Amino acid sequence: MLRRSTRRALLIWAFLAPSLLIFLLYRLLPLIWNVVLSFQAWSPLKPAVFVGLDNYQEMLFDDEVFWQSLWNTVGLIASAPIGIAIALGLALLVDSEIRGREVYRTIIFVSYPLMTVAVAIIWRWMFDERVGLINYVARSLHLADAPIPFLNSFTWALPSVIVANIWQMLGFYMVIILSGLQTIPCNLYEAAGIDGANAFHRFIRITVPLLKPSLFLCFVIGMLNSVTSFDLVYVMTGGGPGRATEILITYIYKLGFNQTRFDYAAAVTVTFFILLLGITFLANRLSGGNAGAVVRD
Amino acid sequence: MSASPRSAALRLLRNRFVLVPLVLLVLIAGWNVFVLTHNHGIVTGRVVDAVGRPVAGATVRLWVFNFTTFVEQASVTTAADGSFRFTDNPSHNIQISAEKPDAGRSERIAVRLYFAAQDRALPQPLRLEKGS
Amino acid sequence: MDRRRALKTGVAAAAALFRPAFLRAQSSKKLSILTWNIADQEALFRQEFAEFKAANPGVEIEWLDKKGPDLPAFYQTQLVAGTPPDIVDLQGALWVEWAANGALLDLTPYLQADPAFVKLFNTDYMSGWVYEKKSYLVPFYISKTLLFYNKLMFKEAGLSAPPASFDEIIKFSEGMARAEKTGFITLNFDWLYWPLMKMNGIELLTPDFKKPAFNTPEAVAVVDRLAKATASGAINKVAWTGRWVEPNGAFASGTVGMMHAHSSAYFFIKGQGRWINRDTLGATQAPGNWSTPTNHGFAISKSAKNPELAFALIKLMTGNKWATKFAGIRRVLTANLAADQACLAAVQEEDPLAHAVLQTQLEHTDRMTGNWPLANDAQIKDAFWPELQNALLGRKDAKTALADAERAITRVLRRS
Amino acid sequence: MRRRRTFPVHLALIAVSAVMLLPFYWVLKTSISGDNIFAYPPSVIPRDPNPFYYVDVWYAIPFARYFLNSVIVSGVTIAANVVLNAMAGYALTQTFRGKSFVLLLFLSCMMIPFQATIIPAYLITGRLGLIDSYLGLALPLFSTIICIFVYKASFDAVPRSLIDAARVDGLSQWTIIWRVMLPLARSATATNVILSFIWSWNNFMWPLIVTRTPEMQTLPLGLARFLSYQEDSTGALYAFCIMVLAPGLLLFLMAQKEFVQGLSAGATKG
Repeated sequence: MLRRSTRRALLIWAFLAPSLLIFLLYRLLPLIWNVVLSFQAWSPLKPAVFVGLDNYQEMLFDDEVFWQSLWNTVGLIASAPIGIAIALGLALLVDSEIRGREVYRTIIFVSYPLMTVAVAIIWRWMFDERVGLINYVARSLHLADAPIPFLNSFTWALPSVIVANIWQMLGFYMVIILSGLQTIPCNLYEAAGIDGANAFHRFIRITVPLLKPSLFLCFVIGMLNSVTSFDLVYVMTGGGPGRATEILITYIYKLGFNQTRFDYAAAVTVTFFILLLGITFLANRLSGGNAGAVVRD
Repeated sequence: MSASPRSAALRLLRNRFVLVPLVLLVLIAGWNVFVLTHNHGIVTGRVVDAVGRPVAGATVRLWVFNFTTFVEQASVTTAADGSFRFTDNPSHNIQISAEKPDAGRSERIAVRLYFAAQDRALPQPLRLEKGS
Repeated sequence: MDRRRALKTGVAAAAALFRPAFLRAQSSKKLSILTWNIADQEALFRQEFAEFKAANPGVEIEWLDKKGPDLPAFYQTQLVAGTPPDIVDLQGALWVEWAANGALLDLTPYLQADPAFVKLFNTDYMSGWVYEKKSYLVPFYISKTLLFYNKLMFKEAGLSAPPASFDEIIKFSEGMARAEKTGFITLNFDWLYWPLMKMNGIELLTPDFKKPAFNTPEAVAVVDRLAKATASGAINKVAWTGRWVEPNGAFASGTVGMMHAHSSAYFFIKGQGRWINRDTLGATQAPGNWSTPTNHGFAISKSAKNPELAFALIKLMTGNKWATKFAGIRRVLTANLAADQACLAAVQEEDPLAHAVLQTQLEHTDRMTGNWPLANDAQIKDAFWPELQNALLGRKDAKTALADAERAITRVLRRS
Repeated sequence: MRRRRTFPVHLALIAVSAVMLLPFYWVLKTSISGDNIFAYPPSVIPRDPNPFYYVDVWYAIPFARYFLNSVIVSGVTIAANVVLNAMAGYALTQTFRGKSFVLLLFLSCMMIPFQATIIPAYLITGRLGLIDSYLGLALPLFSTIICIFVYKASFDAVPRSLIDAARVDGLSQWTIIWRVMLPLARSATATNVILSFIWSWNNFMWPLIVTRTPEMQTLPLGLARFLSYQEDSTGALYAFCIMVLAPGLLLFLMAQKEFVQGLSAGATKG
């Protein structure tokens, strides 16, 4: 009996081993490398010297750019719920028994499989000041009399990037929420209908609570996707104008490869990682403790 | 489960994940066959003067696109009937110009081909203009 | 033929899965050379390599090419892994930091040993590559800024000659700006806009490179005027936001009076702007004859196994024969005197405009600016430009912006 | 009672669909007509459409080679993902000591941004001697967390009774997995295939660093290289976009039904 259980345990770990190995190699070790490096002064050309918390000190007290990109990143994260809300609405629509909903689903999802670099190229051009489609429409509808330099203005640049990001993620959110909706037993609605609760109440009392897991998953994936959307920002604005669209990931990249400050970049990376963890577990709390969709034993 | 292995195999083959790539492969193969039989790099045409008479002994130049600019690739002289023939065009994006000391020069006409070295006969003759 | 290629690659793939290509090609006398976004010259390079191999039997050459923004990332990763290419084509001021940190080989002894070779090149361009009295690069091809101007728009505005001073740049711009049209645009990466400052006597740093020197009332006034002119539409906003396509595209569209850009921009705008010919486009020096170079040069990694061989290859590639060929095909100047003579001569009759543009590259080579040998150039740029941008686009007033920039740069200088 | 209200719903959905599709149309239009994007106002219908920009792209870079590289890398990645994720997913359906730890580990692994780990990742790949090889290109994406959970979910959905029955019949773990579990997890497999394909096909940063010779470059790098040359000839650039995006779209359209089902399982019963 005992042998059998140990054999089972062995099998389980044998199954986990390959994936764990990959993550060890390409996620954990690099993370550890960053952690170690963040306490050192090092560049590809200079030997490492232990400098304690210097990097963190500079980052926190002596670097406006870090804070700027931190806030931009937070803004990007905060924009995920907007996309999710829209997706929720769409999901509700395509969930109703209307003709051709499969078609709609496909159309709405079809932007997700696109290569981010290509998406960035496309949108950089949609937002173009002189020939961009958006300005063209806005001007021919007389919504704007003068063309708006979306990607070149301090106020519009970040929102523009966010729009492009939402455009790409929308379908993904929708599919996940959709599947969440489909698991809600209809009899719940019927019961509520008998109680005389109107559509809105039903939505608030039944749909939303039961959707929490899906919404959580949406948020986590959406957040990760937007804060690591390096290609998008890099191609669309390169972080400019000024630092208007600088996010942590682009800043980290610039620090490392443009300024050869991998040590400092490591400190920012570690902070970034902690920030993400924090937000995730916060979201997890909000979505009702058990990280619903993702971790459920 | 009960079906015979053969029909099972057939069913497997009949799903779209097999059919779509198959169709694509056939199309690509067909296209390549066509390309391989039509890429001798032969470009033919005629040179006429301002009033449309064929010009013999005019120099015709072949310009080939190279990343940013067109570079001269080859040049031939026209036959008695004003016709010329390039046999070594390697490119898909070329320009052709003709000139003759006393008869003037033609403008450089752009020729786009569907694949490199596609055989092509120019519909319009190159027209030499004086003093251009 | 595609089928055949596919087949070959299929086989190659099977092999590559197990053994990376560049490891397979391992041999005692192997040279690797990394070029900067110039894959279009593959044919030429192949010929050069062939000649080199013939002269040095048993040598293998691995040629890599990465596009601009990716090259530093690639090279540095290779540095960390200890496998940097032996020869690397570097642009702008990137080389200084790597030279200062000991990644690049000091070529001074090689050059002293071969004065004949040094004599081939324009001394001003040569001296642009000296850091702490050591030269690290050999010129590959060169390009510096000049002032393009749209003669049609000049006529419209009743202007006859190009601007001779900063004031005239502003005045002319205001004269030409109306509705969709703007008067002036400049490229802004790699300090390319710095002549605008220099012609007003503004210095970035003190001569010893120890302290910022740009935060002066004059500088504030200049930045302020630029900002005002930008706000009024005299200067095109894209001058401070675009990188390469946007400003060139704007000028090529014929709605911008003047463009301050390096000569490489010429072929771009020529290809885009149908209006451009020798009567409509003017090319001249910027006021004060100041210009900022963005040159390409070959450096040798310190880790190179056999530097002599590497230097020999550089000599071959930048020597008269191949430099001339290269200049002829690519329509660039190489700082190789003979090659540039030949190139200009060739261009003169078939493209006089290009000739005029290239001519500017060989004039006033002693008045180059924005090419300081700073070991932390990238960091200083990154500290300065966003602040200047803030001012020019009217997000901050010139005074505060420059003050902030000064603080940021002081921090960078203190750190290193 | 829903019937009555379908019209506005259609209206809304059509509007959204338009927003989603417009960029596609615009890119397609430019790729065949090459209306210079510096021209204003842009025309809504393409002027004299022609395929020449696609021809230019084909010859501007070794497209066939890059394409083949991308296909190989994606193929390897997909295969690895299906196998590894299925195994890990199955393991996570079992109860064992340290399970919550493993889950936590997986979760936090999601939080590590890749761009920040390039150098160490490169060094590791170097140690493995995989620089500039297909395996080295594919390895980092061999197993992806989300896909593991997708599998876990659809395995969880398999009724316990079925498995117990199989056990009673004396089937071994393996037979149970192969004969019972996997067939029931077809949609999860589809999801794995598509997602891992998308991710590896679109991967840009890693190939950029880990490939050394031009022969090993993948399509995204081709696109980047192309950007750096052909910035001016927009038509060709957008033709390239289309050529790069087409395979992903094709695969997705073929497998979308299973794909959506797979995500469904993944999202709800994690």
